[in-house]
Amino acid sequence: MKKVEAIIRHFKLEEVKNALTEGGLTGMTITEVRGFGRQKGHTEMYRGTEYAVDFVPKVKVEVVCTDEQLQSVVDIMMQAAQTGQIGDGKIFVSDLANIIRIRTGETGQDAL
Amino acid sequence: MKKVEAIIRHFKLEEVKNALTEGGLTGMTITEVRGFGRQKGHTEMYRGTEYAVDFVPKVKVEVVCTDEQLQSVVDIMMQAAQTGQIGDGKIFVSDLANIIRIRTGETGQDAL
Amino acid sequence: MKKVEAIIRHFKLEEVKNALTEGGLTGMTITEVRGFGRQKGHTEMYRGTEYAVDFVPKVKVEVVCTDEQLQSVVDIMMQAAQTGQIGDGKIFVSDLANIIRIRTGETGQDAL
Amino acid sequence: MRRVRCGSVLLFVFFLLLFPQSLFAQEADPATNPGHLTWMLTSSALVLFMTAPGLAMFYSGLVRRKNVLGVMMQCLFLMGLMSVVWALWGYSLCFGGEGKFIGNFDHVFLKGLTMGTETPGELPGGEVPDLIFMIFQGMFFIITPALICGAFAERMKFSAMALFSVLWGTFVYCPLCHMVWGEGWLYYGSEGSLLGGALDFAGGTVVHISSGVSALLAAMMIGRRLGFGSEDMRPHNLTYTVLGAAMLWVGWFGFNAGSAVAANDSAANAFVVTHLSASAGALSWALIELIFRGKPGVLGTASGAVAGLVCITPAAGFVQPMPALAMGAIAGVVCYFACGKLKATFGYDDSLDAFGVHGVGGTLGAILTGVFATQQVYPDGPNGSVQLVIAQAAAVGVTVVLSLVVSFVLLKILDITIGLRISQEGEVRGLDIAEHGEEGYIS
Amino acid sequence: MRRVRCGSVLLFVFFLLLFPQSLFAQEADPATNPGHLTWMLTSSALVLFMTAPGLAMFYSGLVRRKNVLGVMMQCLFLMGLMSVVWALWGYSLCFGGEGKFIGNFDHVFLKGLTMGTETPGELPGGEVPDLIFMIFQGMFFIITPALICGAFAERMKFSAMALFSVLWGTFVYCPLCHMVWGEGWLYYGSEGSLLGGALDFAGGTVVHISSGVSALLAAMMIGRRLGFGSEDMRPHNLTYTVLGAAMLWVGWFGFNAGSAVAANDSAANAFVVTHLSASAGALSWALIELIFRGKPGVLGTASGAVAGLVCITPAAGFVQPMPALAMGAIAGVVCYFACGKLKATFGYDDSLDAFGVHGVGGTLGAILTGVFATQQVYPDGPNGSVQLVIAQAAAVGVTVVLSLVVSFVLLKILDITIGLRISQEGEVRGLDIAEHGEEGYIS
Amino acid sequence: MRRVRCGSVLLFVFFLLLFPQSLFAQEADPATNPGHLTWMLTSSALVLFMTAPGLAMFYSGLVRRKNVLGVMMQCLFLMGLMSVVWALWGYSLCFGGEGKFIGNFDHVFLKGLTMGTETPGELPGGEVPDLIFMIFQGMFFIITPALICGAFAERMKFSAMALFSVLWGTFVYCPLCHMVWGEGWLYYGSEGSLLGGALDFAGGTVVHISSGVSALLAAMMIGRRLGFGSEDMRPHNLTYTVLGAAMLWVGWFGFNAGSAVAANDSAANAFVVTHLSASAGALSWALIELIFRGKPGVLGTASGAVAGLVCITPAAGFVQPMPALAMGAIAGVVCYFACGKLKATFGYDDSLDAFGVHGVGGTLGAILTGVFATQQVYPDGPNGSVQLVIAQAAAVGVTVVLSLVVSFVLLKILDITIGLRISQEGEVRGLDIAEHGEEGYIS
Ligand SMILES: Nc1ncnc2c1ncn2[C@@H]1O[C@H](COP(=O)(O)OP(=O)(O)O)[C@@H](O)[C@H]1O
Ligand SMILES: Nc1ncnc2c1ncn2[C@@H]1O[C@H](COP(=O)(O)OP(=O)(O)O)[C@@H](O)[C@H]1O
Ligand SMILES: Nc1ncnc2c1ncn2[C@@H]1O[C@H](COP(=O)(O)OP(=O)(O)O)[C@@H](O)[C@H]1O
Repeated sequence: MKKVEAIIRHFKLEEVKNALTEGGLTGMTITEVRGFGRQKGHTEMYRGTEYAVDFVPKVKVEVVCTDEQLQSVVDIMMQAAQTGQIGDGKIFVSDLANIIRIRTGETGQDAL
Repeated sequence: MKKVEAIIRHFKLEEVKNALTEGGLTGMTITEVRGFGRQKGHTEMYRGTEYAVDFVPKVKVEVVCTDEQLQSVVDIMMQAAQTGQIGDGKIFVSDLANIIRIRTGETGQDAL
Repeated sequence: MKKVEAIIRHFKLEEVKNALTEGGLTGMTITEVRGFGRQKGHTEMYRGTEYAVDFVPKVKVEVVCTDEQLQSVVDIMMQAAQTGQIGDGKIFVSDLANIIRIRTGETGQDAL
Repeated sequence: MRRVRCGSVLLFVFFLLLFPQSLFAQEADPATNPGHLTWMLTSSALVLFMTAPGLAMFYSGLVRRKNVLGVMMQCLFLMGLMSVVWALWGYSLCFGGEGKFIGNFDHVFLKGLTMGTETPGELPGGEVPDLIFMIFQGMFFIITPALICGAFAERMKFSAMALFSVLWGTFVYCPLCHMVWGEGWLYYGSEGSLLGGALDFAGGTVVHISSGVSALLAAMMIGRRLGFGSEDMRPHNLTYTVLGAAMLWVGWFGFNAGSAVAANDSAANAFVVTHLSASAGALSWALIELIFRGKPGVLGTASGAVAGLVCITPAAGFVQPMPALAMGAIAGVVCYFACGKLKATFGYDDSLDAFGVHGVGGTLGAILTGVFATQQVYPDGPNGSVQLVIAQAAAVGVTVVLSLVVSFVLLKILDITIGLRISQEGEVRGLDIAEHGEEGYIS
Repeated sequence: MRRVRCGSVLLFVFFLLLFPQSLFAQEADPATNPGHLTWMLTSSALVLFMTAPGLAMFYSGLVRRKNVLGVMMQCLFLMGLMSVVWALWGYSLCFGGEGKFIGNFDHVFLKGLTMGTETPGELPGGEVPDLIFMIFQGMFFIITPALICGAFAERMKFSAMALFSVLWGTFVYCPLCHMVWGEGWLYYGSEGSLLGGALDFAGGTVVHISSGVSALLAAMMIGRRLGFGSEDMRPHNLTYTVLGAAMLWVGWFGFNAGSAVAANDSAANAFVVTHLSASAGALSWALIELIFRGKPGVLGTASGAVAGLVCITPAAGFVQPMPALAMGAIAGVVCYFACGKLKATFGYDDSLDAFGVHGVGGTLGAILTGVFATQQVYPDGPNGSVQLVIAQAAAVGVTVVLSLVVSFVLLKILDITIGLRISQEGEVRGLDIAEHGEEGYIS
Repeated sequence: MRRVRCGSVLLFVFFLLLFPQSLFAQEADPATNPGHLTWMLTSSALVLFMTAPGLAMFYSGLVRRKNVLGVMMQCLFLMGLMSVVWALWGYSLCFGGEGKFIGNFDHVFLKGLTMGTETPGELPGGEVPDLIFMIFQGMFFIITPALICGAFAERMKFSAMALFSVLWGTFVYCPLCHMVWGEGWLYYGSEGSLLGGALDFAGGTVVHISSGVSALLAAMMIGRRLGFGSEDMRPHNLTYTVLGAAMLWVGWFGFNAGSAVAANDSAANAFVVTHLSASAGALSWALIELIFRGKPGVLGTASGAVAGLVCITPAAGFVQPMPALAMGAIAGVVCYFACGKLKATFGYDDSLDAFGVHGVGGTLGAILTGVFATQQVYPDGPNGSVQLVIAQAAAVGVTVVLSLVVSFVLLKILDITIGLRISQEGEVRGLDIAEHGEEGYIS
């Protein structure tokens, strides 16, 4: 089983969610994050004091899926989240040792 | 060493925390997240414009533990977080390559 | 490729970010979290009702890097985030199976 | 829903019937001093300002995030609902006729209210047009049930709250208001009044005790919130509560000094003592928290100000500045214990301390009015005396009994018919989504 | 930027020229009743209070988090900008001279305004000093363009908004205001007025219709927000919207009752009917949502209150309380449909429903004034009649045509020269960062 | 803590001693015009409204989230504390007797204040009852130390702040207020006054300069915030700051126009010039930011409005509208530089720019009053002249010296005894948790 974490732009969330749902994925978890990367931030100034705001608000989408689903999940995400501009974000893939559904206690792929 | 991530309901947080503490776990980190799954969201309507709100607020509990503790951590979490209703959430288990305590520089299990 | 997650104090964020940037790291993602550990929380009281607030606000810094960079990332983080007081936080290191840059579709180390 | 539809149709029929009808005779009266009129307009605006934004902010800051709109809605909706009820029959039941216990129907639909001030003897508010006296009093009719909402916050059905408020307004507030201010059974100096009648300048009994004890009863009948005592129920936004308290403080000048129904010495005195009592209340609650809690709390200071305001309300036109300082200081301390200890001891869940502040503070104020009243402030009234204290206590007693008995009946009926409490699932999701399909904050 | 720099230099030169000059003759006039003066000072403060915090909160709660400052800024900045314009030439164009369509330059830089009330016949505001009439009216000059901002919220350039407001104020508001209140072509009973002239007590045409229809046009010309219909555009902070609505309600007492320009029976009546209409509006919108949406919404209740306030505005000095209840109730229902259905049907993006509430509610109010006006409230005016309704409709027509034509020209010119809309990137980032380099909330 | 306990016991003893005593003689005075009274009641409410919610929102929005309650608490608590001090001895030290430098104890515990307006010559406020003059002035006594809190925000001990405020109020405010308004050494036209005395209509010296320079000193003595210059110290909630600024603007009408102590031409003029100066200040600060910063900031616009308000304060009853526009415009520009450049150059941490806005803006206003004052507005006063400018400057000088010297002594004493600054750990956690055991926002 795999965990796919994508850092994407806020206004792409809806699209990504819909694409994943259409792709048969039934669950995901999202988190508000702030990202630092090639995309430049901005500066703000308050009564003469300047602040460089390097972190850009992003949203992290976590999808846990089977090894077979992995490629399609990544493809779907990439397609839905892409604008072609710097700052589109990254997808990180890692292995999961186990999954448990709290409600039923099912484990492994059954828990998805 | 293992990382256990549980997506649970807000009002179960207190219980889970207490159960883990009683179970001898000394640390955890929590994050506000929003989840999409079988549990249905709701619709909102503002002056005639309707929005389907599919994401449900959840809280993610991350506990890092030794391989030996893993089973008990999972069991404790499952028991404390369960209501039996759709939306109880999932537990994801993954391997950690290393842990470092920033204060002391200790690594591995000593850092816990 | 490795994912390094550090739970640090808020007021160390700027320092950590700068140290990492100087160390040649080009990206990171941060999340507001709350931590429970040795560092004690505090109690609050509202019109006679007392609440023990065990969770302390922390910030999680996630840096994805190559295996070669790992040691330097960890060292940099540790140095920059350390105060020597209880509550400095932890660094968790895990393996990544893959990385994809959404904008270009590059994978693996190229995506960094 | 059928019920509601019928109701609204009925309402419309009323309107249609009434349009072309002449409701009041316009007679310019040169005697109306624009200064008095201005003060009463300003005061009316200030009292509305108390309900919202004031109370809406004060209360909504104290609940959890998921209920913030639910609480604000209670205030906002009651502004609409109670005002309409007031215009249709509330005012008349309060100030119509010379009955001992309740008004009559002389002024339903605001019939017979004139602009001139030369009004027939049975109407109070001599210094300003009846219409303005009516609107000023109407603002009290809004805030009183809104205060009760603090007790059953975060769990009561919106529909039940609305119906309860209408019924409570009609069957508790109207008789009480008539008895106390409509020259009825509790009015000081009126013929045949209870032990000579009681002093209540701006609503110690009518507003605060009535709402406070009804609130306590409601909290007990509806039961505690899910997770009470175990879950995190800290106020989600104390900044709102502080700002709301400050707005209440400002608005209270209209409440108390406006109750002079003229811009005169009585209003001036009421203004001053109101401010001083609030100040002393804020200070004394902060100090007692410093002693017992180790730190002066922000919520405590805000609550102390409100306690001071509540306590001086019945006394505002009768007591001098220094006693006002004392009243506020005492109120801060007494309400501190009422909120902190009573609830813990008896285990009820008066969520926002409607009883602890308004019930207790109002009672305290009513009694202390009997102690500190002086003819030097209000020459036509009594000086403080044991006798007056007893009369005040009697008025408190009548208020408590009336409020409890009628509220109990109303709540029972509502509980049996439509139910008082929202579903468990609704309570977990929060009033905002469950009852209104909206969210307070979107990040 | 060059343009702006020149502008500011010019402004300074103006000031420098004007310093030592005598602008008004100070003549103590014993006839000015301090009660009237107090009411007008209070009302002026209340109307400013409407724009900010009132409207600023009401509107800013409805947008997305990233635009919260942008919206507040529009209100705040217009308080500065429009006031200066008003003092320099706006007031004069509204109330100078006896022209039929627009004022003259008699009072530019506030020349010739006296403190005494014995003012030459061409100046209104007999009960209070000219200067106070000026400042009260100036508050209207601020809020009217601020209302328009609701339509193009979240996407208009700040500079374009500022310039548009100045031009719109000068070329739409000033003529309209002069025609309606400056004894011009639309003034009731003035010589040669259109069909005898129309009644507009506090700004149904001048303020609400003019801003409402201009807002609709602006929304259509500037186009929909990026992601309209697909992205999550829920109000980011409905608590602000509720609190803002309550503040608008309170402030509106100054708006309407202040429009009597004295603390007299007319003010008293305006106060009462304003409150009742707002109440009925809140109630009726909540009820219609209960029927069609299943739940009474908080935003709906707040919107209903505002709709009721808008609708009663032109009528406040002419109608009785019961008709006011009816007007509010009707406004709540009509505006509910205007906001919910019209927008969906025609697909424009009037982001905060400036048209649906102010345009529609104002029109409704203007017409219903023709129905419910009665000499029992305003003895010198007409009773409701078909004829009056027609005159009212004619005034509405003139207002709509003037607003649309002039606004169209102004917007076109601005679009061609400096552009109306911010860059796509700016829109995605939000007005706060893009236009002002600041953020509303830092966690 | 022992200290505090004793203090509160003492307070209670005072109360107990004073209850039954007759504090003022009630004499109905038919000459008190209800219009004047109403204006002063309204103004008093408005000035309280400035401190909270106004200043509380304005200031608290500017700090970091973890200190939001701490800042609000300072405003709220001072409302309680300073009012009690005012009633006990503050008023008397300001307005008792005919001393040149400070009042006497004639009116401690508000002794001898009458309701009638026929008051002995030594008491000002002829148009309204003494009691109302007292309460109006008392509101100034609250806000002045609250303004200082902006300088040492986010790091001062609550207890030190409270004690400092009481002492500062007693030893800086009271003498200054007496000298300027109590017909003392700086009062215009009083016998033996410094260079003939200075004009200060509503508190340029007494309120703004005194608080501004004391604030600067306090900021320097307490030192910079931890992490100043390196950590992110952006305002956590600029929406509060904007709303607070708007509330200050509205409340300032009471502050300035109320300072006429009657609803007369002077009040009317003060109202108008206050509004225009605020407008021009908002505009000019926004424009200068457009030039130097590339974008007009929201914080800048709000600050500009406040700067304009501060600057017109001493002048409000003496200057005409066009000069008021100029004064506001100049204040916006000057304070922009004072906040942006001075701080950076000298490296002190006046966290919320209490000095940059109030100290600098107040000084500017005091001087410009000497330039623009005209008998056309205030016939009994002087016209602007070099001589008057010098007298104004002298008054500024006295204010600065007095404020600096006394504040220095007080702060030193407090620093040595109880310490001015909270612990490092407390500062990192934030005032809310460290000093009050509460949190502002719970998500
Ligand atoms: N090394 C990294 N570790 C963790 N997160 C990263 C890393 N690099 C980039 N990110 C995340 O991806 C986001 C987008 O990266 P950025 O370099 O701005 O654009 P792009 O992905 O288009 O090259 C960043 O805002 C950050 O959240
Ligand atoms: N595939 C998934 N990837 C990541 N998170 C998931 C996934 N499926 C479910 N979740 C998380 O678990 C939560 C509960 O899932 P849900 O399907 O609603 O109920 P249940 O776990 O009881 O079947 C979701 O809200 C979401 O946060
Ligand atoms: N077992 C754990 N799993 C996950 N997070 C942990 C764990 N232990 C500690 N943490 C995180 O690290 C933070 C610091 O830990 P703490 O025990 O307070 O101090 P220290 O790291 O200095 O010993 C905690 O607030 C929590 O966020």
